[in-house]
Amino acid sequence: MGAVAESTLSRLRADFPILDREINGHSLVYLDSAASSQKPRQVIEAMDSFYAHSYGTVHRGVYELGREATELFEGARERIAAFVNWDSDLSIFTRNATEAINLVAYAWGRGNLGPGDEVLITEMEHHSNIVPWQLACEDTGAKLRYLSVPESGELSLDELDAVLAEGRVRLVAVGHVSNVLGTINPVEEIARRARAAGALTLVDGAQSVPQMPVDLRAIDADFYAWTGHKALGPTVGMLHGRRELLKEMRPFLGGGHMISRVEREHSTWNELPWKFEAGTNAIAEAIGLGAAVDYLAAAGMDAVRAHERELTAYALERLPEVAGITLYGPRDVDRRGGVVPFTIEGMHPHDIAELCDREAVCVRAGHHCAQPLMRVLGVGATARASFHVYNTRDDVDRLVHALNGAREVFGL
Amino acid sequence: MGAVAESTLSRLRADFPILDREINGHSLVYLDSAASSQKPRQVIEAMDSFYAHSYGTVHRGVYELGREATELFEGARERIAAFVNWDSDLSIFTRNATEAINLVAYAWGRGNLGPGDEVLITEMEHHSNIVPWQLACEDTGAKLRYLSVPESGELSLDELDAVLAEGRVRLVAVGHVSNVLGTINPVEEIARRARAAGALTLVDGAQSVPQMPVDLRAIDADFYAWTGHKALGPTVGMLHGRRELLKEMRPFLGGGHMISRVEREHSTWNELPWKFEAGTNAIAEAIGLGAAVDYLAAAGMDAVRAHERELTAYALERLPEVAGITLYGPRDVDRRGGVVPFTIEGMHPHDIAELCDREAVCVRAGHHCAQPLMRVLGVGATARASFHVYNTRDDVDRLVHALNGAREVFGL
Amino acid sequence: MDALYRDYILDHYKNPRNFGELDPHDLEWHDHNPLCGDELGVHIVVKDGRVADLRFHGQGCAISQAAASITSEELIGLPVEEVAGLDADWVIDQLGIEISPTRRKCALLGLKVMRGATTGDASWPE
Amino acid sequence: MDALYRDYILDHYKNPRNFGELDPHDLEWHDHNPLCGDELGVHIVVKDGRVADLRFHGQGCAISQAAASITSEELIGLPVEEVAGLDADWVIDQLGIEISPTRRKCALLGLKVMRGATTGDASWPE
Ligand SMILES: Cc1ncc(COP(=O)(O)O)c(C=O)c1O
Ligand SMILES: Cc1ncc(COP(=O)(O)O)c(C=O)c1O
Repeated sequence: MGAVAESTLSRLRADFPILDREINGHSLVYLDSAASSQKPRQVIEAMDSFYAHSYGTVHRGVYELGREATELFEGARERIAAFVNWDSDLSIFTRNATEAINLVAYAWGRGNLGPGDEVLITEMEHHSNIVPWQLACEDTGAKLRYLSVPESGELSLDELDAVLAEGRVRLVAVGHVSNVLGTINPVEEIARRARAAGALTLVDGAQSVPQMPVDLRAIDADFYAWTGHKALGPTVGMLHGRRELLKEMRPFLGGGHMISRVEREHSTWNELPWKFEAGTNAIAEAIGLGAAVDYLAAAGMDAVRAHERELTAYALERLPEVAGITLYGPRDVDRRGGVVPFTIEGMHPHDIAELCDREAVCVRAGHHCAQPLMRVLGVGATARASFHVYNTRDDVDRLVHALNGAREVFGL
Repeated sequence: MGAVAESTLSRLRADFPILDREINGHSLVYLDSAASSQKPRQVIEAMDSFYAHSYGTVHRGVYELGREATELFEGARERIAAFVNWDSDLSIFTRNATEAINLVAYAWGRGNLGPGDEVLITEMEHHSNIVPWQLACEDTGAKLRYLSVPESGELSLDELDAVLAEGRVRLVAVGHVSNVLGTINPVEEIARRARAAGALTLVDGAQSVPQMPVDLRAIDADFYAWTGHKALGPTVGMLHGRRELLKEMRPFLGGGHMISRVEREHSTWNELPWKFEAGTNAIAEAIGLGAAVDYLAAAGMDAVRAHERELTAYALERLPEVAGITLYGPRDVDRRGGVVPFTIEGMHPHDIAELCDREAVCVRAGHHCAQPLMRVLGVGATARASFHVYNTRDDVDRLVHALNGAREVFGL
Repeated sequence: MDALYRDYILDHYKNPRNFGELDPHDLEWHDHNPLCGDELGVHIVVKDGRVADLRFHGQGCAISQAAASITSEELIGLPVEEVAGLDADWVIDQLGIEISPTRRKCALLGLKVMRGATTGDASWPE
Repeated sequence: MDALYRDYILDHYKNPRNFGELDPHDLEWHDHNPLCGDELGVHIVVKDGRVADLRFHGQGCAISQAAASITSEELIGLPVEEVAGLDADWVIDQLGIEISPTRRKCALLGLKVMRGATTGDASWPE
């Protein structure tokens, strides 16, 4: 099955112009898609053609360019919403996933949290799903709590239940897929249990939407945030929310387009989703993300997931050949996404990444915006390889080769 | 001089691919640059080439793509900051001007305003410089006040002094150039008087930076916000601020990249400007804006301003030929930017814009995100023509022709 | 002849039927189109469960004013409860012109306020 | 031979000089590199206005550890007030390798904390 998945998707490599690059005499092996993915020419061209043929602002221009821009922009919103199975008028364009989470932390959090309330996150969250809640708790007097991450890299639903049973949790904010460990969290189950305990759920889908089928109706969380630049698109984020909540919530950013009527002292708000889109939108970027989800849908998200799973399995098989390596995250590739964090005894991740770069193998080194998780793992930093449709088993071979070469440089 | 300005810049038209478009058998006349400008191929290509050759995230990638991306991105920041004569580490990339103003309204406003304090804006502000202050005043108990806009379309510094003398104003938030009237406000003088009265000044430069030389050190305001998409660039905003203020202010959005250290309960912040840039930046767009300011600097902002002035003068000369027309804004073209609002007796602005579109002349109709100003002018809406480097006197002739044709359709 | 600005559309715009106010009235409603700022109010007098009289007032483009005028003519005499059943297609049918997505809300504002007055439903007709 | 990971760099990394803690000590400082999370602390004993002894501790990449080790050797014996005058170029000179912008902060972290301990200045060396 793995081999099938790879051969099916391997034709897609030709769509990514950057893969033609050579660095230090080697062809590019890009293994940092969990940070940001490369873009296929279909996405780049969708934006170009918008700029070259139809550019205009949306919703207000009575003229033809304005009409075309509006159709392209709102059409993209519809396809993006359909891609994750949610209503398009409940699907808000944001700056990135970070802003989407901050939107909820400000517009819902400031109005709904107070002393005695708790926000529950996990030790494997990305800073973008930690810091907004720290700030919101500071402002409201609510308390921030963490679900622990055990050795297995998998959350305990029993611990969740125990915390929920105390009755103070107002919101559970959890990543769908960890950007470090790759853990696929049971967000559907988490949302169900949270709701039963009277708490809302926000899911950070920054790592999930790019690499697996995501059905928001099935997950049934209250908020779901993700980011286009990891999903083959440009830098634009999405927030999907439940209608009643988005209706009740106060706006976040104030300005043009999000209003209905502006009086001197106060204003009334536009309909959803525009109530939460203040100022001129990233129109070209939304259109680019529309092209990206078209591209992913055509590839088939099941095939994308199979491809990621296959490459992860292959990496987990081959990387132990490197002496002194430690791998992190769940062992079961059915429970993890396409990311493999590792350390090598005697070599700091920074140096690993630097030496991989000599062979044009791009891996990340650092805390991956997850400092609390690094402390749980007992490391200052890790190296990390992550995959997308354009990666192949050969890329994993190149990584292993580069790592062995790095050990040699270090005289290990 | 006008003729010189036009002939100097007319060679630039060829740089804008969209101007090759025909609509309804007519070549495109784009007169809505105050809403958003078109993009020269240099800007589109800068983003394309980034995506096709160097795409990566910034600041963290040890590998070559990350290095190139960081250099391109931070290099763009430096050139953008230099373009308006400000320090690059005090120049923050935002989503758009609206978010830049909200950043100040949240990060400075929530921490510094309280009952008894006043925020002073003007009746000619764009909604993006009104609504954030309404929300901030609601949250803090401060009061929102307006400087009036008299018939002349020009603010009264005496009124400003009188309000400041009451001693309650903590912040004056004022547009540099009105997006409706075109009025160029004396922001340097306003900032000086505000400071003398112990108030800060925020200038909304969304309409000024695109069309005239702007020297932030000369203006010497505390905050200056603008937006790339009106300045031949893509959708990314800028906030420039004074060092002491940005240092003291709490962050606005929390998340990746804006932190120094994330503990479980609280975090410490990154250095400026990154403290205010949470999550993955609009990297390609920042690079695109860098290309846009290079383009504008090469054209010469004095020449751009002369060109806008010349076209505005020509429009103010020719438009009165249209029977029943009323023009708004200062009469003196030295005191107004390249935007001309108008109404025609017996024809609603919406219908004017629709009929202009038949001849591929793009003008805007509506309240232009300035409902309070519309009430002051005593109209529900206006039509508006606005210019940029790619416009010519011929475009103005085409507008006059379209307006006369529109009157005919309406049997006027 | 212009496909959008037909003679009868311009006639309704320039000489709107049932334009003005009604005092006293039984029902009233007021709304606006946030995109362009057009305003429309309506006063309705009800007799025997029917729209006995109706006046609208406000400002807007030719399409919104003509649509309100035409809609008003159709509404007078109608059983009040039937107003709830009128929808966007009905308005556009009555107008007899092609309405682009950009102008759709202009065309629907009249029915929106008249339906609001009779049903309390503040949503846009679909 | 590798241009960055020279033998003496790797030697300083694997066998850092003056690594550890000093108790008691007169001066101390602690800081980290926010980009990669590297941590570095320093203890200094002062005698007659000079750095009489110095130990650093923490974790980091080869560049940051080697730079701290090399810097520590240079500092011991120096008049305390002269530490303030050491700058980024000085560190990079001592290292004797080319430092890319990405690795610059790695190379400077050692001097940063040692300068911090002697001057209270928490900024990055320029
Ligand atoms: C005067 C003025 N201020 C602020 C803005 C808001 O800019 P943006 O929509 O890019 O946030 C605009 C344009 O829309 C404007 O004309
Ligand atoms: C799990 C997770 N959440 C949130 C984010 C933030 O996404 P963005 O930087 O686009 O806001 C990221 C990536 O940076 C991530 O991996």
